[in-house]
Amino acid sequence: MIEVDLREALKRGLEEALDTDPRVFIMGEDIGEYGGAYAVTDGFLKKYGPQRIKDTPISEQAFLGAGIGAAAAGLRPVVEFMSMSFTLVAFDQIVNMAANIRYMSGGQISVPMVIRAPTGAGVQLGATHSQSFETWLAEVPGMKVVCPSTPYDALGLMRSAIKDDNPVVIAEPALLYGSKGEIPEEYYEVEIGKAIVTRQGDDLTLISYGYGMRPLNQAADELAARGISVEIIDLRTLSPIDFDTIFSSVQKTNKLIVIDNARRTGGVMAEVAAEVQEQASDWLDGPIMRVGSDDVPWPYNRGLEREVLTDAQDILKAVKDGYGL
Amino acid sequence: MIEVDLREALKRGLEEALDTDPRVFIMGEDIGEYGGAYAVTDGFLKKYGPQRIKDTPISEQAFLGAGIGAAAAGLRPVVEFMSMSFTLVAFDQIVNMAANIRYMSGGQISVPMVIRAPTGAGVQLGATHSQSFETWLAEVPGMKVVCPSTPYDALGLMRSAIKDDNPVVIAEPALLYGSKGEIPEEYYEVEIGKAIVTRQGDDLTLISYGYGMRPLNQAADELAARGISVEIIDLRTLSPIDFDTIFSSVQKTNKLIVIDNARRTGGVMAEVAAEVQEQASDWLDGPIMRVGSDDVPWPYNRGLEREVLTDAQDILKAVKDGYGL
Amino acid sequence: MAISTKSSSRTSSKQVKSSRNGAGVSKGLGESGVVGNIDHLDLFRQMYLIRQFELACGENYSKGMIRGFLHLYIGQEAAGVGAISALRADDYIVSHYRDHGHALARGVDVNRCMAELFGRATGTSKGKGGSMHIFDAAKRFMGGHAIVAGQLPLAAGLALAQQYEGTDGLTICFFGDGSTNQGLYHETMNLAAIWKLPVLFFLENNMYGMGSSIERVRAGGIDFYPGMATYGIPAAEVDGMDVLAVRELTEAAVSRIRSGEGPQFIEAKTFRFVGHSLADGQKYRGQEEVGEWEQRDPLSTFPLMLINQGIATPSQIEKIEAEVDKQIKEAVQFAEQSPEPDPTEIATDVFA
Amino acid sequence: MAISTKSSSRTSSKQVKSSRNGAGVSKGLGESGVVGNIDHLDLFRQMYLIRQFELACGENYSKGMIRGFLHLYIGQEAAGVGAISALRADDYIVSHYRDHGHALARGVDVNRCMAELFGRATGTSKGKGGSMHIFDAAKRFMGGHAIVAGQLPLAAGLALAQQYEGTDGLTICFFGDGSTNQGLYHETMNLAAIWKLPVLFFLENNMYGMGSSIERVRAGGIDFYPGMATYGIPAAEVDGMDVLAVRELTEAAVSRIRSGEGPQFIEAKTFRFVGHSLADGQKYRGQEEVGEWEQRDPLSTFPLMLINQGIATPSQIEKIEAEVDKQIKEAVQFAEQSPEPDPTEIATDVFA
Ligand SMILES: Cc1ncc(C[n+]2csc(CCOP(=O)(O)OP(=O)(O)O)c2C)c(N)n1
Ligand SMILES: Cc1ncc(C[n+]2csc(CCOP(=O)(O)OP(=O)(O)O)c2C)c(N)n1
Ligand SMILES: [Mg+2]
Ligand SMILES: [Mg+2]
Repeated sequence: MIEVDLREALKRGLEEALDTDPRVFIMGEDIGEYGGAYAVTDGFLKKYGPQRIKDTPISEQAFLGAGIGAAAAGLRPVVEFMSMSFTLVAFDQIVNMAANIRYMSGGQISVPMVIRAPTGAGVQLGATHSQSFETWLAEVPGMKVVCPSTPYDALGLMRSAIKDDNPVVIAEPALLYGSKGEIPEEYYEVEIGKAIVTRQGDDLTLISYGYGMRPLNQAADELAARGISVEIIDLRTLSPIDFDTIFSSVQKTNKLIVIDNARRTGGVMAEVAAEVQEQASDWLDGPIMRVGSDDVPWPYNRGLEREVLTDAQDILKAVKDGYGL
Repeated sequence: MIEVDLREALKRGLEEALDTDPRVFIMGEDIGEYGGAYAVTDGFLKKYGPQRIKDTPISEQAFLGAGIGAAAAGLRPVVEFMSMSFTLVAFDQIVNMAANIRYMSGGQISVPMVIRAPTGAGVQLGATHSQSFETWLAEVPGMKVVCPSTPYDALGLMRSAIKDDNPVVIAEPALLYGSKGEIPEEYYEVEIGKAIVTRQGDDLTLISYGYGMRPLNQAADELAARGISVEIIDLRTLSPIDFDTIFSSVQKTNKLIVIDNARRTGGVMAEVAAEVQEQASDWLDGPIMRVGSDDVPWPYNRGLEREVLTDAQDILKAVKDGYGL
Repeated sequence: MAISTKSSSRTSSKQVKSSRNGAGVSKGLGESGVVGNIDHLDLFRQMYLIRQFELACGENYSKGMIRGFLHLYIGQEAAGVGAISALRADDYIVSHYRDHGHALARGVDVNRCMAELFGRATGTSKGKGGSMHIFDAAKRFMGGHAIVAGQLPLAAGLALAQQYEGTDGLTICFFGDGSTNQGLYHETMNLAAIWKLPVLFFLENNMYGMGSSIERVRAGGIDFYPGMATYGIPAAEVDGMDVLAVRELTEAAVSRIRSGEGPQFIEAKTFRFVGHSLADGQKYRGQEEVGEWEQRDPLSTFPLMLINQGIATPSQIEKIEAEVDKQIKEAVQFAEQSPEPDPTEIATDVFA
Repeated sequence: MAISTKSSSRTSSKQVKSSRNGAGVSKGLGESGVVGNIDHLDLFRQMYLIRQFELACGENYSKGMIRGFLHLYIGQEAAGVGAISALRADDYIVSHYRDHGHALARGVDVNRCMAELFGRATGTSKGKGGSMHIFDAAKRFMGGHAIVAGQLPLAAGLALAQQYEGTDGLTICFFGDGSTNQGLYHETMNLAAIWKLPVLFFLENNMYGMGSSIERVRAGGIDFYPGMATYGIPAAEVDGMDVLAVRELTEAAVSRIRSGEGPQFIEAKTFRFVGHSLADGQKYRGQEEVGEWEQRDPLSTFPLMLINQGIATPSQIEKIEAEVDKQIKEAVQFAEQSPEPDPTEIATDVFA
């Protein structure tokens, strides 16, 4: 085991792919000479050269689209967006080309492409730069979406994403790039579509993903200190959602709190709650409580932004409101 | 009362606004000389001239953006997209400019703009042309979204939308343009944010909106024939959702089936189900059953497309699966 | 004939016209219709095939056998046939929703194309794509794309892969005048130019984007190729009603691309004789304008030229027509008799 | 000096340079610093104000008082000040995320600008917008927009409203070289051109978009104004380090727009002396290049010129500097002492 931060884990995953698969190349704004807005690709240009590390113009539609074409021809592009917020200008290409093309062609054409982007609010970038559009992309048939919360998952999911024959979005929680964790020296993968139970418990299930795991863990610790046995699930993949793991847990605990770091309305947890209450209603002792960030554009001011963001207090309140615990 | 089709109702709403408010003008592709892809603005260019009826290039980002600017300056643009599917190329402008600008400016700037677009599958246009992105727009803070299912609502909502000081999206079910209904000769409005109970009942509540009301009504008729008393809610506004009307109904019937004409996953009804099970769990006799179209890109073939689309059989099956009725 | 970067002059086009009546045609006549390296009769066959295919589509749309949006290529045959005839089998072709002509010129199976329009299981996309989304990966025909300009970066990306892999293959991308009003058009031109991608941008300027004449929606007039100067992309126009001129200009562009000179741009001036789609009442234009262009219908002028210049005999032409007529009839029959896709097909092909 | 549509010539720029040293300056000196219709001392004051404001921002960013992304306008002051000084109070101004300079040149309250960066309730957007999203509707300063090129159609729309209402007001839109790689740039140019909108597109070409030099990301070199020929938009370049040249060229463009000639385009060649944002280590460029541009710093050259030409005295300059220094100190104090927004502000301003 070695300790790395999430940025380093992503970097390793990319380097490994560049080293072992000549079809892999990386495209994005300022990933080369500048070194990457969040430094994930720092040093790559020098190491791999401009054929593999392509600095692009600020033309998200065109370079994302070019990634689709290159993937359709058999390459394995990894396309970086400087922010998940900027995927919006290329949404048509992502949805109508990357995701739809396989179906429209009757299965003739695949798009083995990875789209990476830092996501989430929390560093006072304001309304335009703090959005989490992975929640929308997770609803697009033909698209897979993952969101790691640890260096281990970041590397494991990166490996799986680059190998996947479908377009895969990696939503990288911007606030977690510097957060540390252990990764084994041996090769491993994290399967796309599999959630993980990170803590076993009997009384209550808490689910989140990405940066949401941080307040979730804080709340769980607080609950544990009060003698409540909490089961924790890290969703890891937003599409397809691993409902089996959720159902098993709910069958045991009979209580479910779902937590989005993104906005509450329409988030991934709306889907989880809607589906679980329908499929697993017999096992539920009460309502599925949903926690998420406030339904407002992201404010710049630090205090307001923190207030809007989901935090441990919000989770504890939901546990109390829903189950009196 | 006079009988008109939904297209005519929309047309009247637009003409009335053009006649009475000089700040109102219309922009869109081929709305003038061509007469509108779905003929809603047919004859307008001749009647109102090119200052009020602006044919645009195929530049959705730019003309939608120009609408935002014109609205910010105090005009009341009505911007037509040829299809809801094409809003995707302008999504950044819609979300980051139309919806966010008020908040980012601390309330200084409003965007009283209407965005109209035909929506939904059902006429074999295939994956790229059949999508219902109003489900995403309904999740954007600062944005209102309505979807009429009758000529009455179409006219009433159009009136409210044009008067509203916020950006309002009107999702017009393409399959309903020719469907008829009565409208009063006297002036009326349909308030944005208010659902309507279109049929009273005691046993079961069915909710949908837009084209989804058609299979819903068919299913309700069939259930009624079997002696089941169905309460029907037409949501009419997708954002903000009128939960009060839903809660009242659920309090009475204790059973809820939510129906999307759009895809099941991540639709408006995911939000309705998630929220109702949380807020009104005490009143529910069983799970909220969710019905929606299949989670696949829209196929061209007629039989496949019909199979994918939500229909009355799907609804009846959900009623049976959920409540044994 | 070289593609000129002096984009504002019309010389290149004129050169094309004169060269097509001169060089290449005079020598080596044979009953095969092959002159120089060009099989003239095959060019005619392809154009006639497309025309008849489109007429059959129109008919079957009226009958309700084909549904959705149907955009016919009638009038533009010389452009697609001339261009695609200059390509190699390993080149990629990317098209928009007006794609039947390009697919057929590429040699995509006529029966399977028609079956796709009928939505049948035997169709190119198993009936899932329809008229606007025809694909045949084996023939490197990469669609059929229905969001205006959406196909442009796909083509750039295919070309990027060809460059990356060090082949001398290229990608041709067809698009309409209207699509230049999507910003993506400009983004793609710039990207192709700075990366010197082996892509041939082939604009079919048919003077209208749906109901909008170019003059009404574009600043800068009806010529698009001069704008390529901004990107340093060599660009020229050609008479899109003249299949040989198109062929010749395309060959020149193709050889430049293969020798590593980067993207090239051809603007074919052409015209659709019919409405934008079968839903179009054409209120926005007069019959006179249509009539004038119809005078230059390649399906009339080209065979006449072949006969006049002794390249083909009337009976050769008639024979081709009869063969194609039969082929189209059979294609319609094939489509009619093909099975509908099985309902289980709904959930396949979503993920790889 | 007229804006030339002969876009590939550089004459216009040269004309600007010579005219600024000649015409307009020789007559009517007064201690007010006003020559002709131009208040030279006020131009200096504004540029100095911006420079000091930005330096104070940098300082307070290091202290953690300002957060998020912070993009400074240092080096570009002559462009914004020259351009905005040529406008009327009823003209709209639209900017991007590098917006402090434009806001201050417009006369947006210095205290409230600083307070916005501090995220305080007294800020222009009550602390909700931050550095990238400064708005002052009363001053017709319409933001502060942080999606690259996203502000361009907003400007077109404001101009559309001005045209619709029959005023002779206009809208100026600032944007950077990098934003021209967004397709939206082209869409907006075309729309403005076909509708003859009263909008002045003002490109601040500072040679870099974040870490990307123009040469690396754009085909066609470092001049953008020639590309406007495609849209028939009159376009010219100007030395963006020369506030008088900018002022003069802007006045010419503005008067053309007011007389109904439609959109105009100015490209100011300029440079940011600092990183793209405060997170930028500037690995992508050498200090030499920066140093060369710094030779032409308008904050040095302009006051020197004023003194040399007898338009102002050193003590007038010093007085202004002292006044502004005090103003900035007060602005920082104002911001520091302003209250944080009340938590109830979270839910306000979402809907009208
Ligand atoms: C983004 C987008 N906007 C609008 C449309 C609707 N539409 C389909 S084809 C078309 C006209 C395109 O014209 P052009 O590019 O000239 O091609 P042509 O049809 O003439 O071959 C329009 C507006 C669309 N498919 N996609
Ligand atoms: C659509 C989009 N893509 C990327 C970014 C990130 N970004 C912010 S500023 C910038 C560079 C813009 O350069 P330029 O337009 O030249 O303006 P300058 O910063 O030089 O003033 C980039 C890439 C963004 N804000 N929006
Ligand atoms: Mg056209
Ligand atoms: Mg720049």
